[in-house]
Amino acid sequence: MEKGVLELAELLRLENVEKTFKYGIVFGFKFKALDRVSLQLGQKPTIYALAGESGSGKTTLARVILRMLKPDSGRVLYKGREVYSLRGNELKWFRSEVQAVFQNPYASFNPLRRVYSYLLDTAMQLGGVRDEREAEELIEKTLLSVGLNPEDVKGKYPSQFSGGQLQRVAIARTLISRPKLIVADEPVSMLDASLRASILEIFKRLKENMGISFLYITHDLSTAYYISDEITIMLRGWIIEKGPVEKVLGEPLHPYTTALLESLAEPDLEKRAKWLNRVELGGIEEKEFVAGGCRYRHRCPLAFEKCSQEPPMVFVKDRGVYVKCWLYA
Amino acid sequence: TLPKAPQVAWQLPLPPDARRGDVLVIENHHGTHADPQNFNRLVPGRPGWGATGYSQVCAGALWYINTTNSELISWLAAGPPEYSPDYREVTIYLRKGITWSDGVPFTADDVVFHINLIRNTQGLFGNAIFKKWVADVSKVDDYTVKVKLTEPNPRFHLFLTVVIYGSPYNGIVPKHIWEKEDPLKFKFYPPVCLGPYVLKQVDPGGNWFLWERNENWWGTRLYGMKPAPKYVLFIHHGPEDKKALAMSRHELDAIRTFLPENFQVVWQNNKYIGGWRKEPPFAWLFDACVKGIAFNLQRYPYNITEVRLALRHVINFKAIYEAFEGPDGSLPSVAALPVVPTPLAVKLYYEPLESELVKLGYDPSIKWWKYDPEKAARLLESVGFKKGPDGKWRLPNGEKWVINIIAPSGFEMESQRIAFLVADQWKAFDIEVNVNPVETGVFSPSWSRGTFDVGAFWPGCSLLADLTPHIQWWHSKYFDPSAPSIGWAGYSFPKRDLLNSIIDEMERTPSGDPKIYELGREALLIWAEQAPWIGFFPTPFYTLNDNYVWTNWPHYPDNYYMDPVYWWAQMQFIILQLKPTGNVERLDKTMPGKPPVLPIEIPKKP
Amino acid sequence: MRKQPLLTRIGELFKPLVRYTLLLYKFNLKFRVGLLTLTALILFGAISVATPPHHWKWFVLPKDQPPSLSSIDVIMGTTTNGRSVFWASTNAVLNSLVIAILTALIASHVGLFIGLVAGYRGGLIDRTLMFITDSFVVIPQLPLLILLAMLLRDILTIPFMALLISVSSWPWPARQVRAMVISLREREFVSTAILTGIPEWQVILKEIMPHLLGWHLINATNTVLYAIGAEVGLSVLGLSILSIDTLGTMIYWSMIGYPSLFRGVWWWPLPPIILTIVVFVSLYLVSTAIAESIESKRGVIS
Amino acid sequence: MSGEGLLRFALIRVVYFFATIFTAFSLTYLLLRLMPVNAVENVITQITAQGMIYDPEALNILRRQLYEIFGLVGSPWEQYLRYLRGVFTLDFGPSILAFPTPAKSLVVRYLPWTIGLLFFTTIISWVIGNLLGMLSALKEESILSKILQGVAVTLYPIPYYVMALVLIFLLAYLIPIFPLSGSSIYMERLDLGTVLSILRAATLPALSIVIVSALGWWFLSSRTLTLRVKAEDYVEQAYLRGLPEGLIVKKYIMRNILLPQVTALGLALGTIFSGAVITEAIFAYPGLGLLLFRAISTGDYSTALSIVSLSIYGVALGTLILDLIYPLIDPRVGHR
Amino acid sequence: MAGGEWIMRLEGIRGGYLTGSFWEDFLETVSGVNLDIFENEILGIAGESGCGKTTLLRIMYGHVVKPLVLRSGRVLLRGENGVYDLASVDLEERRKLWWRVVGYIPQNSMNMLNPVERVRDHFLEILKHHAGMGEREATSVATRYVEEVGLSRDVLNAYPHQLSGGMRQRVVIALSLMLKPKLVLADEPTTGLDVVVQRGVLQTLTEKVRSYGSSLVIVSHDIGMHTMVTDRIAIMYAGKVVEVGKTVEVIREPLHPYTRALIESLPKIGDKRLRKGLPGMPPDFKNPPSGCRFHPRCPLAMDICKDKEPPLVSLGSGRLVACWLYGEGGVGVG
Ligand SMILES: Nc1ncnc2c1ncn2[C@@H]1O[C@H](COP(=O)(O)OP(=O)(O)OP(=O)(O)O)[C@@H](O)[C@H]1O
Ligand SMILES: Nc1ncnc2c1ncn2[C@@H]1O[C@H](COP(=O)(O)OP(=O)(O)OP(=O)(O)O)[C@@H](O)[C@H]1O
Ligand SMILES: [Mg+2]
Ligand SMILES: [Mg+2]
Repeated sequence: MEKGVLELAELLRLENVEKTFKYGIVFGFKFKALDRVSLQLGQKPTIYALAGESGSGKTTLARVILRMLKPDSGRVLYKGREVYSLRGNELKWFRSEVQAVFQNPYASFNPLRRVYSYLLDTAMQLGGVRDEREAEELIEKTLLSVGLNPEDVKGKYPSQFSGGQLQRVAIARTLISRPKLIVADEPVSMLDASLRASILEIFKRLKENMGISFLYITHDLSTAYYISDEITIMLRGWIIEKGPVEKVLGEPLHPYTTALLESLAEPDLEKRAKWLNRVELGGIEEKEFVAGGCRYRHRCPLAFEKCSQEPPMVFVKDRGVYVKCWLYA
Repeated sequence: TLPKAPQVAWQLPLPPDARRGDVLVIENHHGTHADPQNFNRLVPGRPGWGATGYSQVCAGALWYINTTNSELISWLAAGPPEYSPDYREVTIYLRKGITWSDGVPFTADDVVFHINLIRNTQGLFGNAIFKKWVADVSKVDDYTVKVKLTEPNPRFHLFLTVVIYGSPYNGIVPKHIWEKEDPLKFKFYPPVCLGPYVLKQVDPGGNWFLWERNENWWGTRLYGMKPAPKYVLFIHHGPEDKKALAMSRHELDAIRTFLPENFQVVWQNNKYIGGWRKEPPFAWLFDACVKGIAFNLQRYPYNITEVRLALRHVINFKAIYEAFEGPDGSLPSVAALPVVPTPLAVKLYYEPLESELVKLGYDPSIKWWKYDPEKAARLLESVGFKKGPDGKWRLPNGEKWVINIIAPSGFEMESQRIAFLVADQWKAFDIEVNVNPVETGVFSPSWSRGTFDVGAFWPGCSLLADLTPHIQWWHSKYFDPSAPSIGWAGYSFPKRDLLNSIIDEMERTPSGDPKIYELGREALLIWAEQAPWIGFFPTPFYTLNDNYVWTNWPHYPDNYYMDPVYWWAQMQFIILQLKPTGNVERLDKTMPGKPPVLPIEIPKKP
Repeated sequence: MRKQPLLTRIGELFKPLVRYTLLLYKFNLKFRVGLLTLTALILFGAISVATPPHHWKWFVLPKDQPPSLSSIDVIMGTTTNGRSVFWASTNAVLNSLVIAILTALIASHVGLFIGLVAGYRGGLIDRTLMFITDSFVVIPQLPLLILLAMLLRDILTIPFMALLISVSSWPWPARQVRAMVISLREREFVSTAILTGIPEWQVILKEIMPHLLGWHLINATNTVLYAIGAEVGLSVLGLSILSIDTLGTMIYWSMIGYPSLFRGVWWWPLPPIILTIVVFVSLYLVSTAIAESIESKRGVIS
Repeated sequence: MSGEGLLRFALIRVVYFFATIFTAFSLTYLLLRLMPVNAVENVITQITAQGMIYDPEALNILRRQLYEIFGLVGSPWEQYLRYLRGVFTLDFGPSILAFPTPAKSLVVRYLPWTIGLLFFTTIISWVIGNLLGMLSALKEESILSKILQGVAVTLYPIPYYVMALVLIFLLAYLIPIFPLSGSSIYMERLDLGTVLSILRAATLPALSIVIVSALGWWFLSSRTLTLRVKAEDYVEQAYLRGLPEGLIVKKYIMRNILLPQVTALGLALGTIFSGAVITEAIFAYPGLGLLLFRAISTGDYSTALSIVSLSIYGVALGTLILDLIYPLIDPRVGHR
Repeated sequence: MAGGEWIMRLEGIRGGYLTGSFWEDFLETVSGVNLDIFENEILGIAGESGCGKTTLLRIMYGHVVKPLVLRSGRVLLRGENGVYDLASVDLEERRKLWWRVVGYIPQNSMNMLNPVERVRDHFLEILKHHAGMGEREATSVATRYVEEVGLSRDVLNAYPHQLSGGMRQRVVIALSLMLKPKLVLADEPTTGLDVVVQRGVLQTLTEKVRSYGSSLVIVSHDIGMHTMVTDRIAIMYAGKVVEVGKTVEVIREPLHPYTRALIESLPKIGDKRLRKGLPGMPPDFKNPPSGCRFHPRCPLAMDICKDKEPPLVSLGSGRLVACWLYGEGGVGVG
């Protein structure tokens, strides 16, 4: 296969993306929030989950993909095009293809602005409509598709919605431009359990009916399992394990993935005893980002000598599971 | 009125053994002196002379003029100068026995050194004058100095005379101190004096100067003169309001001048004050300069005589005059001519010229120019000015005529008031007028460079009966195009040559010659025809003296021995005659010695 | 594309502001008192349009007359120039407010603009702008004002006066705005707005500006206060537009030009002083009311 | 937290410091140069205005000589370079205001007075204002606090000039506790008596500043800050921990308002070098403010520039020092 | 465990917030809650966001300041010297009980530390003030506590902002447990933390509480979490307690339709079956639905539900439910 064709076959491709943050002006220290992260999403509509503990770089990665945070090095390609060199109409095209939903619906809308105006802006800018009337038609259609009554949305400020409703509006907004990829950064973690299911349901439906791919960021593995096809686990700026969701969560390889799974609190009384086994918590996070060797070794029950000497390499296990751990050398 | 304040609750910087009765407190009107420890006044830039006390109580000049009668007081000099018949040589005789405050005798060497120092040091204050006029100066003997002049000048001695105020180069400097120093850098601190006081202490902050009586002063030794105050303090209290408070409770004995409003505060609260007169009206009417409005004669349209005359005729003088009426009924003395209307000047100039002036539009009933808008309109129309459809005057080319008056701000409030008043008058005659008050720093350069249209200032100063030094600069030979000022010297008009020749003639004539007054009158008449500026009056000055601690201040008319102007060097003669009143505690018991009447001691010609 | 008329769009932007003001007025006593006083002051200043022409002249009335109810001209007494203190005061209030409000408009918007651009764009632009700002910050304010006032003496008019005072009062706001923008920039709704595809300036206008509005309002009121104070300060030094009535020049003329405090002509210097205080207090009330409503988390604005 | 990082930061900050003051200096120089003020003409006008007897021709010669000795010759560029040299040596040549005294020595003469007055009043105002402001915010509902606030809001806008005159009238005229002017001290030697009279003479000027700035500015700002800190979660939380109120005020409220207020104090101290013109003028207090004002208005560039430079240095150094020590006093900085 | 003496008893708590600019409106967010907390138990309170959990907890702590007001009801706390009603006892008394007898871990406790004080000082303050310890003793005690919650002793020297959210949370927990209070109220102590950290924090908290023989109230909307740590659970809906019971029983057999929906909507690993969320919106406190507040969203709603509010009835062995479905069998206690 030719290279160009290969690239075209991919929806999104990240190559060795690095992002370093500096902390403090005085006692400045740097740490890599993303450390040589590579990732490919195929053209086929898929829900990719991105899981990991907080501070592991998930949001940073999302922002890098969304062209909101220029990485220090590495390439970000969307449909074979360098995302950060897009300008003008190309940028508009990119914006209309790649959209995002964020964690806190109340924070993703300006409390001082009517929610509807975001929809209108999106429609006018990216929806390919000719005038406001057409835009309104488009918005109406999309709102209905996520189960909202357009009349309920118009004229309201964010604070006048419930979280679930607002998150639906947020999703509806992304759909206006008929995107190919939606980055959803913890879209349900702020929502009540009773609302979560319906939002996730929408994702599933959109994937199937509209052929939209999702990058579903979460630290809740049960929802990840529930809706996604592929999963990537992140730890301290690294991707430590990735593969089909059933494989990764069914037979976790990396000790951290295991810990994540065990820590999951589910309404399942059988797991209670195991859950209450004491876990090791990390020290001061900053240290882990800069330490040599494996970044998980301080907490890893299985750590051995090599782990503190060299950062682990990526090993491929059967059926497309990748793991970054010396245990699988 | 103010609530009654505790009387004499003074808190003055005095030595511990001094009481209020031992000190004469005089205003330091300059304010804070940037470098109070600099008494070198030959170098230009050291401001506020009269405010330190140096020229009044420390420095000594050869001659002083008593401004009340224009008489020459020979002080260090033993008598009037002797001119050679061709006015190319002056002989100065010095008094014998005069000593500097450090005990060194004052001799002809000092005078020769003084003149040579200034003549030879570029950058010193009088350098240009002495370089221009002095060909040679030499000592004949210890008490005789001979000065050879470059050109005939019957008035050369005035450069060494305190006329009004005193020029920096009037005060002779001691040779034995100065000869060792670089005159441009020397600070002359503490000063060595010829006057009756020596410096006791200076406020390092620059607000006051304390002088102590020199018990070994030559004046006492030789002539029995002795000032009664043991100390003289020149002090700055702050803005005028504070001075008024200070004077209200006898914390200040002499003040330079008050705005009428502040005068009122003092008057209401201190029944011991006196001014030029002992009783109201107090104001001193003969400040050296006639305040008014001056045109820039190099600028259109003020270079048109008719325009200036017209503008003079639309001033309703009464309104201005009355605006200056003081709370005590003081009214200014009107000066239609650029000559301060002292009783002497009225006799010499105003009365003889009256009939001529009437022909030029003078109104004897108000002693000023007639208010005559119709004539003004006619004058303007005669040179092409017209009223526009809006009723406002327009220039002959049809543009709107806007008069911009610059006025000083922050100093000389009177001139600023005049500017606003005149603006009102001209506006009433349908001319657009703007008044623009600016600081000294901005005012002076634009004044001297002639970058203004109309200004409120005082180009006409005079106090001597002989007008020559005052009007000399009207001559076109003195016109400096780089600093044209109002441009009068460079202004050409039909009688320009006549005016020049009158001044030439005046320069050649000695002061005492009666011909000088005749020439002065001719020059004034030409001035009046041209009206290069409009003078109103010297603004009444509330130069107040407090009779509570010290008395025998000069007062018009009964005790008018001096003008009551403390910032002039002539103040020395007042201090010498002050008497303690006994109203306040006094430790020093000295009573004033003889009044300063010094005999002529010129050696008889062989 | 069918566009809304520009005016409606701008009106749209102001709607929250108007709504906010109305709410504040309705519920906040301080704000109400402040605003009413301010309105009263403005009305008082507005009366000045009715100033009889001859009151621009001196000695129209007998001088130094105490207040009397006999006629509106002497209702607050007369000055030593025989002018009516009443008419002078109305003009002073109007002119001072105009100077102050112009200053607030200029300075706070310059500060806002620079802070917005620097904070939002970051990088080199940020550094350059902050460098300029910092250079201004270190120049001492009063000398700067004095210098400028003297420099512009000849052409000093009311707008110029405002411009002049603005020069010394924009840098701090600029810094503060920048700091706020930097933190606002990271907020999620800004990301949302970027994703709607609107151009950058619209992002700033729609997302960041509304959040600065409250602060901006407070800053503007504070600038008004500063400007009133600065004008009075300059006047005392004789550096204001002395031929125009302002609160400052009234103080100058009544206390320095024609010292009247100790003369018992209290009715002349007192009005400008009291009016200055009233202006200050009313604006202070308005500003604290806004600040409180923003700070108390149940702020009416959101 | 590396020492290296600190050093690098300090280095950059110092370079930045010089860059800003360079720009500020150049700007001031430009402004001063544009001024229509001319020192020479001032001297000349003085001569003519005082009616001195001066030969008209000689006057014109004097004018030319003055330009030379006042150093007002040379191209603007040359003068600028001379000025820049002055910025580093703080020596701008002879003053014109008090020619030939060097501007530097004028500044040296006035500096102690200004610092004596403004340093202490700034500190005192800061302490009083902050304490009162904090108390009034802590006891927000009490009548006294409301009265205090009312007084502060009323006092603050009163122009210095008026405030000072009223104080003088009350405390120097009616009840003559203090002398009328700020420097009326006769000093033969420096003993307790003189020191006391110096203090007494400085009391009124100091008081006029303290009243307006302590009760005005510092009071209001500290009150606002305290109100804000008081509403912070951690303060409420400390209260819920059952901790005594004294401790909460001291450790939770005071320390948190101290930081911004220390910053403001640092800046305020940086500005004292430009003096307090109006106060100095009214009290006849020999300070840099008045000197500067007179220097500007008479076109004494060397003196004006000396003072302005000093005060630019003051503010810039103030901010520099604050930036450098801030991480030491505020644990949060350097991490945000 | 349940069945022992109560340590805190809530009787008819009715409270809410004053709103409007002049506090002229009242929003009742807790409506008639009766609840016992027994010695030595961990009680979970679950419910949707905004259902009044925090409000209830603040009332339980006796921290009722404007705009929060308690309209009626008693909060009985069994202290050392008898029973106090936190709702009526005066502030001084309350402040003596606070932290010593009853501890409080507020929602968002990350921001609860003084930013300019070291962590150490937070410990010392409390030990010095409440336990009257000296500097040295207090330091060693503080060190012990910090280590017990699984933090290194370095943390004592750190400033709050230098710690991660999870660490700060643990510091706050250590602070609240230090005086071994008989009852600890924890308001969503783990929201915002990721699962591993959440687990660690909860483990620490519960272990400590159990080892001191204290009681713990945990508020959270996370049913999974409640399943893992609590002994008993109370489900709140719109300011009312709708179901109470042993956790094991409630999870195994939820009675109230709301509880049921809550549990069933949660996905589980290894189970990709379609899940339905609850339809509709949480009720508006300003005009709550008539009758049973859940009826507009209830799949099993009956006519009576619209008209009459179901009482909280006991179904035996501490199981209470407020639903007309169980109306007959139960004994009204509300
Ligand atoms: N603009 C920024 N400047 C400095 N540090 C940042 C910035 N944005 C993120 N970080 C830091 O980078 C690290 C990774 O952050 P990121 O938000 O990507 O994590 P996350 O996996 O999304 O965490 P969470 O689950 O809490 O959302 C964190 O330590 C975070 O504090
Ligand atoms: N200060 C307040 N003023 C007015 N209303 C308030 C205030 N605080 C909370 N409320 C309202 O009271 C209701 C209950 O709030 P509460 O904080 O008790 O809910 P919660 O169950 O703790 O929710 P969450 O899970 O979001 O923490 C909510 O509707 C909320 O909007
Ligand atoms: Mg994130
Ligand atoms: Mg809550």
